[in-house]
Amino acid sequence: MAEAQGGRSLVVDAVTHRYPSGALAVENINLDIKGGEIIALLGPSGCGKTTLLRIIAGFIAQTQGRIIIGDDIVDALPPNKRAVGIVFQNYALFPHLSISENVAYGLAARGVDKTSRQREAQRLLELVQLPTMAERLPRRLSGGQQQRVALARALAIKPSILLLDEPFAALDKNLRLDMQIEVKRLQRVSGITTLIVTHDQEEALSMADRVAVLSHGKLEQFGSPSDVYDRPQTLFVNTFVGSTNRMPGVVVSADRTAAKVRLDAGAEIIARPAAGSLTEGARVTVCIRPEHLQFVGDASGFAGVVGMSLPLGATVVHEVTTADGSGVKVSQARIGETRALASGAAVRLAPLAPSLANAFPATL
Amino acid sequence: MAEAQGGRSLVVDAVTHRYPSGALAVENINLDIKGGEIIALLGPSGCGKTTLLRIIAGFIAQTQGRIIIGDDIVDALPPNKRAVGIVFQNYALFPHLSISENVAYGLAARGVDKTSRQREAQRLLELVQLPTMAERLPRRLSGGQQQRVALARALAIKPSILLLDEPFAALDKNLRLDMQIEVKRLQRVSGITTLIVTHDQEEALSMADRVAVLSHGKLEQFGSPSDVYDRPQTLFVNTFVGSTNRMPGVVVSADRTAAKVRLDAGAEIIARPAAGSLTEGARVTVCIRPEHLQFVGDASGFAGVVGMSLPLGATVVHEVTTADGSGVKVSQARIGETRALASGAAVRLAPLAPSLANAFPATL
Amino acid sequence: QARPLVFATFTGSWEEAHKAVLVPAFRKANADAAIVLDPMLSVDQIAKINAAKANPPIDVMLHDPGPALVAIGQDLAEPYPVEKSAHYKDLIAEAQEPMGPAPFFQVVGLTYNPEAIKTPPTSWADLWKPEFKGRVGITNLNSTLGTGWLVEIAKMRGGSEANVDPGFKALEELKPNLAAVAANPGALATLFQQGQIDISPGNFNAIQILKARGVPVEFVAPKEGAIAFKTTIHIVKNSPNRELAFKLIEAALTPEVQTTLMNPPYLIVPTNSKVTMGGEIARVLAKDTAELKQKFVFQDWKKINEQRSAWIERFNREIKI
Amino acid sequence: MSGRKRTLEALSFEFVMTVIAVIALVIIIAPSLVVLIVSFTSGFSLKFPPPGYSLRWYAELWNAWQLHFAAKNSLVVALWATGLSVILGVAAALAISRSRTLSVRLLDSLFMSPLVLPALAFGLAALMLFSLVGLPVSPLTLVIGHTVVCVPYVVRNTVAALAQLEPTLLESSAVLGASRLYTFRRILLPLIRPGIIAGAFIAFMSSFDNVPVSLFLRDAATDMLPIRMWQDLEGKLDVTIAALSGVLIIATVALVAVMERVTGLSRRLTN
Amino acid sequence: MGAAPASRDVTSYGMGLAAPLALFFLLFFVAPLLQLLWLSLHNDTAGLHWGLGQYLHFLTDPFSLGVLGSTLLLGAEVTAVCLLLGFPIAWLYQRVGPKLQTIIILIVLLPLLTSVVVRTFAWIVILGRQGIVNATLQSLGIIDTPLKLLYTQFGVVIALAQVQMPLMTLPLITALGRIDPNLDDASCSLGAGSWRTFFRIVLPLSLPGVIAGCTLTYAAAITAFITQSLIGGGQMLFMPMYLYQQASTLQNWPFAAAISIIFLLAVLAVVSVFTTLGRLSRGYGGA
Ligand SMILES: Nc1ncnc2c1ncn2[C@@H]1O[C@H](COP(=O)(O)OP(=O)(O)OP(=O)(O)O)[C@@H](O)[C@H]1O
Ligand SMILES: Nc1ncnc2c1ncn2[C@@H]1O[C@H](COP(=O)(O)OP(=O)(O)OP(=O)(O)O)[C@@H](O)[C@H]1O
Ligand SMILES: [Mg+2]
Ligand SMILES: [Mg+2]
Repeated sequence: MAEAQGGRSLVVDAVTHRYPSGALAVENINLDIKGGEIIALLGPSGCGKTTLLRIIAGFIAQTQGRIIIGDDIVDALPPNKRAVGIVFQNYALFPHLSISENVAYGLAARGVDKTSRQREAQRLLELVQLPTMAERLPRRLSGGQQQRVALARALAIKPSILLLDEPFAALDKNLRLDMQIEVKRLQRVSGITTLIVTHDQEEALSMADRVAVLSHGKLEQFGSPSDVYDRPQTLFVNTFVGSTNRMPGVVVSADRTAAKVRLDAGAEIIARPAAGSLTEGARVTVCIRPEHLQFVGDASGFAGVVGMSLPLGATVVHEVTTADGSGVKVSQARIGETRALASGAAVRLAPLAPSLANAFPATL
Repeated sequence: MAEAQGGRSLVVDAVTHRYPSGALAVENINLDIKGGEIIALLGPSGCGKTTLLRIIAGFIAQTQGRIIIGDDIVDALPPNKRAVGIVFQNYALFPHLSISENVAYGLAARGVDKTSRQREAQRLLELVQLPTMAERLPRRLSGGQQQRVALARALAIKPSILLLDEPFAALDKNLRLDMQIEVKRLQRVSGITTLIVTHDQEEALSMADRVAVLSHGKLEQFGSPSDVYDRPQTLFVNTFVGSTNRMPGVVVSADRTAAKVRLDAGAEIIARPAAGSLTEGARVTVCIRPEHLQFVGDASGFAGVVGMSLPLGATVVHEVTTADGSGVKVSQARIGETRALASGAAVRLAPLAPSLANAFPATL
Repeated sequence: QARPLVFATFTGSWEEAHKAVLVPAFRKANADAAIVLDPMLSVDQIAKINAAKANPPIDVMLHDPGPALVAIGQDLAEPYPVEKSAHYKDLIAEAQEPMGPAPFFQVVGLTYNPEAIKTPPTSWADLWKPEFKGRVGITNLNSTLGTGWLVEIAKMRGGSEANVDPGFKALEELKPNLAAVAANPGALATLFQQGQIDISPGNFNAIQILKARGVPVEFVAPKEGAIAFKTTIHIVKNSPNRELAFKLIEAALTPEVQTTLMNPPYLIVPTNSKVTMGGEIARVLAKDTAELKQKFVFQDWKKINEQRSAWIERFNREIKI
Repeated sequence: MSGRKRTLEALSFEFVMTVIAVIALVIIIAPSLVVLIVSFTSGFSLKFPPPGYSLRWYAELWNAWQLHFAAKNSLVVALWATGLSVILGVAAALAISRSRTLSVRLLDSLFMSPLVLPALAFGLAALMLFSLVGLPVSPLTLVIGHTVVCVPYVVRNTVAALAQLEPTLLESSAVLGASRLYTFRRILLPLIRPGIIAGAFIAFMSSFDNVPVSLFLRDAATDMLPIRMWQDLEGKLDVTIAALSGVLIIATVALVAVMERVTGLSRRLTN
Repeated sequence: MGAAPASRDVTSYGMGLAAPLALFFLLFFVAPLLQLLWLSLHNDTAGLHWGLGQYLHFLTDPFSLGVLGSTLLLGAEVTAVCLLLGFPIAWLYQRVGPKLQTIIILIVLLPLLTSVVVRTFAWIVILGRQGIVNATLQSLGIIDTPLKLLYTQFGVVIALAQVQMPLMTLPLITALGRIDPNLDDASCSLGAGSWRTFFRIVLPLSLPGVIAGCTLTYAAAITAFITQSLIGGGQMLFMPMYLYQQASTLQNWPFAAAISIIFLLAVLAVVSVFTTLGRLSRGYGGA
């Protein structure tokens, strides 16, 4: 199994897992991942991301379903036979072994002789740009360096799949960005199929070829970052990824690709029916992102009164109270001090474009 | 001291603190805070924010300098005589006391009789919108609810100053926003002078009337959010608050308000001399924020080659490599899928406006 | 009264006998006076009293002849107020010791388990028989039993009270047979009870309670002659409970107590001349004091004491099994 | 373990470890059970299995006035030693818990040293000192000696409880206007109470069970139960001691159950 | 508590609170030990003549050295048995659910809190000629005459191991609990089997606990007077009994004091060796 090479496909086939305690952690998950892809598993805390990852790695035997790597069903294989590399959130470096011993550990376990595994460890440390740290103990490395060692260690066994569980959660913002780029670079070099677990949507959107959004153990959407951001299939995806305004309304007319909705806030707008067609007269929730709303001079949009305006660095967020009393956020790029809206000013708002509003059937 | 009322001023007068271990945690900090202001203490981990807060609260006796609340120098007062309210990051609710006992604790310590303090506790719980939780124990409340109880408890003693140490760090993104708004609302209602410690720049910029940026125990800048974001006085402030591109260059000509700089990347641009005037021929670092760069069609800016383009939800970040080999980030609002830049495309970049670039004397 | 009367008795059957007979008799006669038994070897009693001569932790001590000499020699015993005593004059002559009368006699012979050993042993030498491999018990030299027995062994092999080397040699040869070295004679009884040993030198009276309980154990006097010695009881010098101590000793000397102790299950040889020996004692040991003196071996404890601590030391070093 | 895949190699490892662990647990628990069973024997010896069952030895226990006397003494001494240990130990724990200076570390190791040093040597030393200063062996000397060896348990458990206590709770109390005493009474003490109780419990048990110190500092008039039992065992292996052991085992089980409820004893001792 | 900077820290209490206990220890712990030392430096029983005679006597006497040696050996044997048996318990503890965990802890704890005399007594019952072991073996026909188990080194080691096992197991449980479970998984995902993971990862990382447990077990085993004397019987002599005999039976206080000091030093030496190892292993184990 040590011969397994990067780039094998991974299929998660109708996997369900219930913990002995009775908690249904993941439910009927299907993912079809091509060799060499980077996939992000995105979802709020407790949605089952780690569970799914541990099933793929073999630490947990799923209750139902199959895991297929390349052409092999691996369900019967224990973790040490699956040729899956894993990087844990806290890195899980062996604290009593030197960096090079850590990296060479998997090779030692496979009985590779000392000189070859040292050579290989050195090669990997060069790959992650830490060639001079080989003899140090892990605790003498910074968080980012430890992260890279963990990566090198996972790559040393030439896994066919690389799993990363919240790999950057413990890093500070700047280091995090560096590491994201680093991982992406290594992944491109090795071509290895990679699964990244994260609850950080920016991370998911920026790193992954495709994003799988989970909620309460169920797969909500599996698609490209722009699919997920722009064409969310569920209300959950729309609110969890990016921020959004939820505006209630009633369908005036609808076909497969567009619906005219009368908002309770007062205007009629065109929205994209997110999940199939909508029936006329049905109540819907329309989601419009703050950056997709604009102030309009004419009477086209709906009316509102400006509350607080919060400058948030690159953007200004205005809180606007609409006619039906609900609050709407509008975000605008903040270029210098060009914009200044008085609190209490009456304004009108409209979406930037019709395709930017999504309509979902109202749930209670 | 229980009579102290909201809205008293707070002066931090040349405060320096050195821990017994020898670490110089804060150095000659001066802050002059008006009654009723919200101030954010912003800075990276270890810059001395907590230390300064603890000095104001009276937990630490500063090595030098004075703390003045209203008209009183309070240096000689122990924490329990300062009439300062504190909310800790972990809330520090008394786990063995019920919610109402927690809120009433400060009153009980002052010997207020049982019925009046229960009445007051109930009033405060209503203020923080938790009137029905009075009899619960803290561990049966969610994080956000605990946070509000901690606030109510701090307010119960009618402090003249409210101190919040990273109050929202433990909350998740959505709850965090709610709590920020809640705190701002309560602060407006009570008019109490408030000091919020945070390392989150968005939090500081959105909540505070004025922001004090600290680095290595020193005060880098103390001004309004837009001062800090748009007119950073130091390179540190410019890079720590928001993200920025640092581009080296040479001063071609300069006066008090504007400097013409030739960038190593190839263009001449106008930048604001951040700290006083610059001498001709001096090397400088010019900071331009990613959202302040634009792609230009003509030959006005500097040239570069597009690398990766990362869609980050509301924005797209393009990585551009300039002529001198350094990388520059350009961020653009991402409206639907309108923008698509091929990797490897040759582009030209220029600042949106002259006042948006800041020039700092180059430090090695 | 600061503390209860402390009576240092011996462990095992002695303690049981005193607990069951002497102490109740004493308490009955003295309005339920508080008393505790502190069972320990004579050597330990002497050590404890020596450690706090001015305020001794023991009020009444019980000694075999060797330690009695030591205790008196170290000025630990109060002279017995003979003139006040009602029973002292009734004691046989040998028991009338002015430094502390002897209420009882002890007899040491061979004890064995008749279920395991069908033919009763007849001589000390039987202990060395190969068939008893791993079944013999002895006690260490801290006890009178152990020391007295060693002297007899030495004599058997040509030594004497002054020369126990042959005894030690014999001990060396006994090693394969040894199952246990008990810390005190009381423990020997326990070892029988638990089936740890089947044969040992032992006190006649020590096994009687066991026997009464149905534990198979028998006493036999070896043909070399059983060892006999008297046990004396003393008021400790500087005792804060002198009066009660006297009363306790008086109780021990009464014919009633001595008679009860002579009868089953205790079978302790009496010294009050008003008590006539009878029953088992008369059958197995002697009909009266005269026969006792003539039948049994009395050892020279003055001589023994001269070297005893050296022997103890030597024993502790050499007998490790 | 939710069904991790197992290979033969993994199974062999788990089998070996589990088997040894179970054997070890049996070895730990079996003796007490055996004593308990033997204590109900109808016979005179500690034969296992007993020839028949009866409560006679427990009845015998009823009349064992020497054991009663020793038990009462042990109880009194243990209560005093525990009380003294709690007062001295909790105060000391408060002083040393938040500081890591050299002097505090030295104090700490001083307070802990009775745990590792041979108590027998200390017992002898204490006896020598007391006899030097003319203090006769008495309940007082026992209480003093026991306190020395019991204090570490109180200190250790209290320090552990204090270490788990959020310091910000005390700071919160202070800024809310509470004085030190008020904070101590309303916040600190209630929060570390389980730790103190656990420490006191262990201190009590170890005093009640102490042999090496009592050996030198007791005498017949202040007889202590474990010594009495030891001497009885050495002198005459009678079954009354088994009955007494039965009583002690059951009492301990009951006490431990109560303590587990009150203080979460088992978690305290593994952290 | 005025404005003095020192009293500002409301989370710590003054060192003064440690004074009563410190004084108590000085009077009743340090002073006795010093007195012990003082007495041991005298050549005569009365304590009048200074000298190293007692120590010379001990250190030149093969018998005394033998007692010391066999005591130290006994400690080593007991510690080894405890480690061998205790580690799997701690391992099992980490693998089972919370209910079983509590049961395991209570099983481990109970003997610790049961009187040591009772525990030792139990072994007399078990190891005796009519005890459970012999009875079982005899009824199975494996032996026909009872084995001698009591009053043997084997008996002492087994009984002591049981009596002291909690002291080993508790620190081990703590130490194993501190090991990041991800390390186990990491090792496994890197291809290592269970045995390899155990010896290469779990065991080295639990060294601090192993050492803490060994220290406690060792110190307790060699000073366990009761068990040594009851199971060992009269003929096996270890330091505590030797000390007791010299002090109590022979009233040779200076020599007993010297034995105590030598015993103390031996324990201290062993403890500090362990502590040093512990410090090294902690450096080794991270954290
Ligand atoms: N060992 C376990 N036994 C029982 N339930 C568990 C176990 N581990 C996790 N769960 C439950 O399964 C669900 C999914 O947990 P999981 O750890 O996979 O979530 P996650 O998405 O990784 O969350 P996070 O972002 O917090 O790490 C949760 O409800 C959790 O409580
Ligand atoms: N008790 C202390 N003794 C010695 N040095 C300390 C102590 N507390 C803090 N320091 C040092 O003082 C400096 C400032 O610490 P402080 O806790 O005030 O930082 P901070 O800005 O609150 O950081 P963070 O965001 O991590 O909470 C740091 O370098 C820290 O190491
Ligand atoms: Mg997770
Ligand atoms: Mg801080």
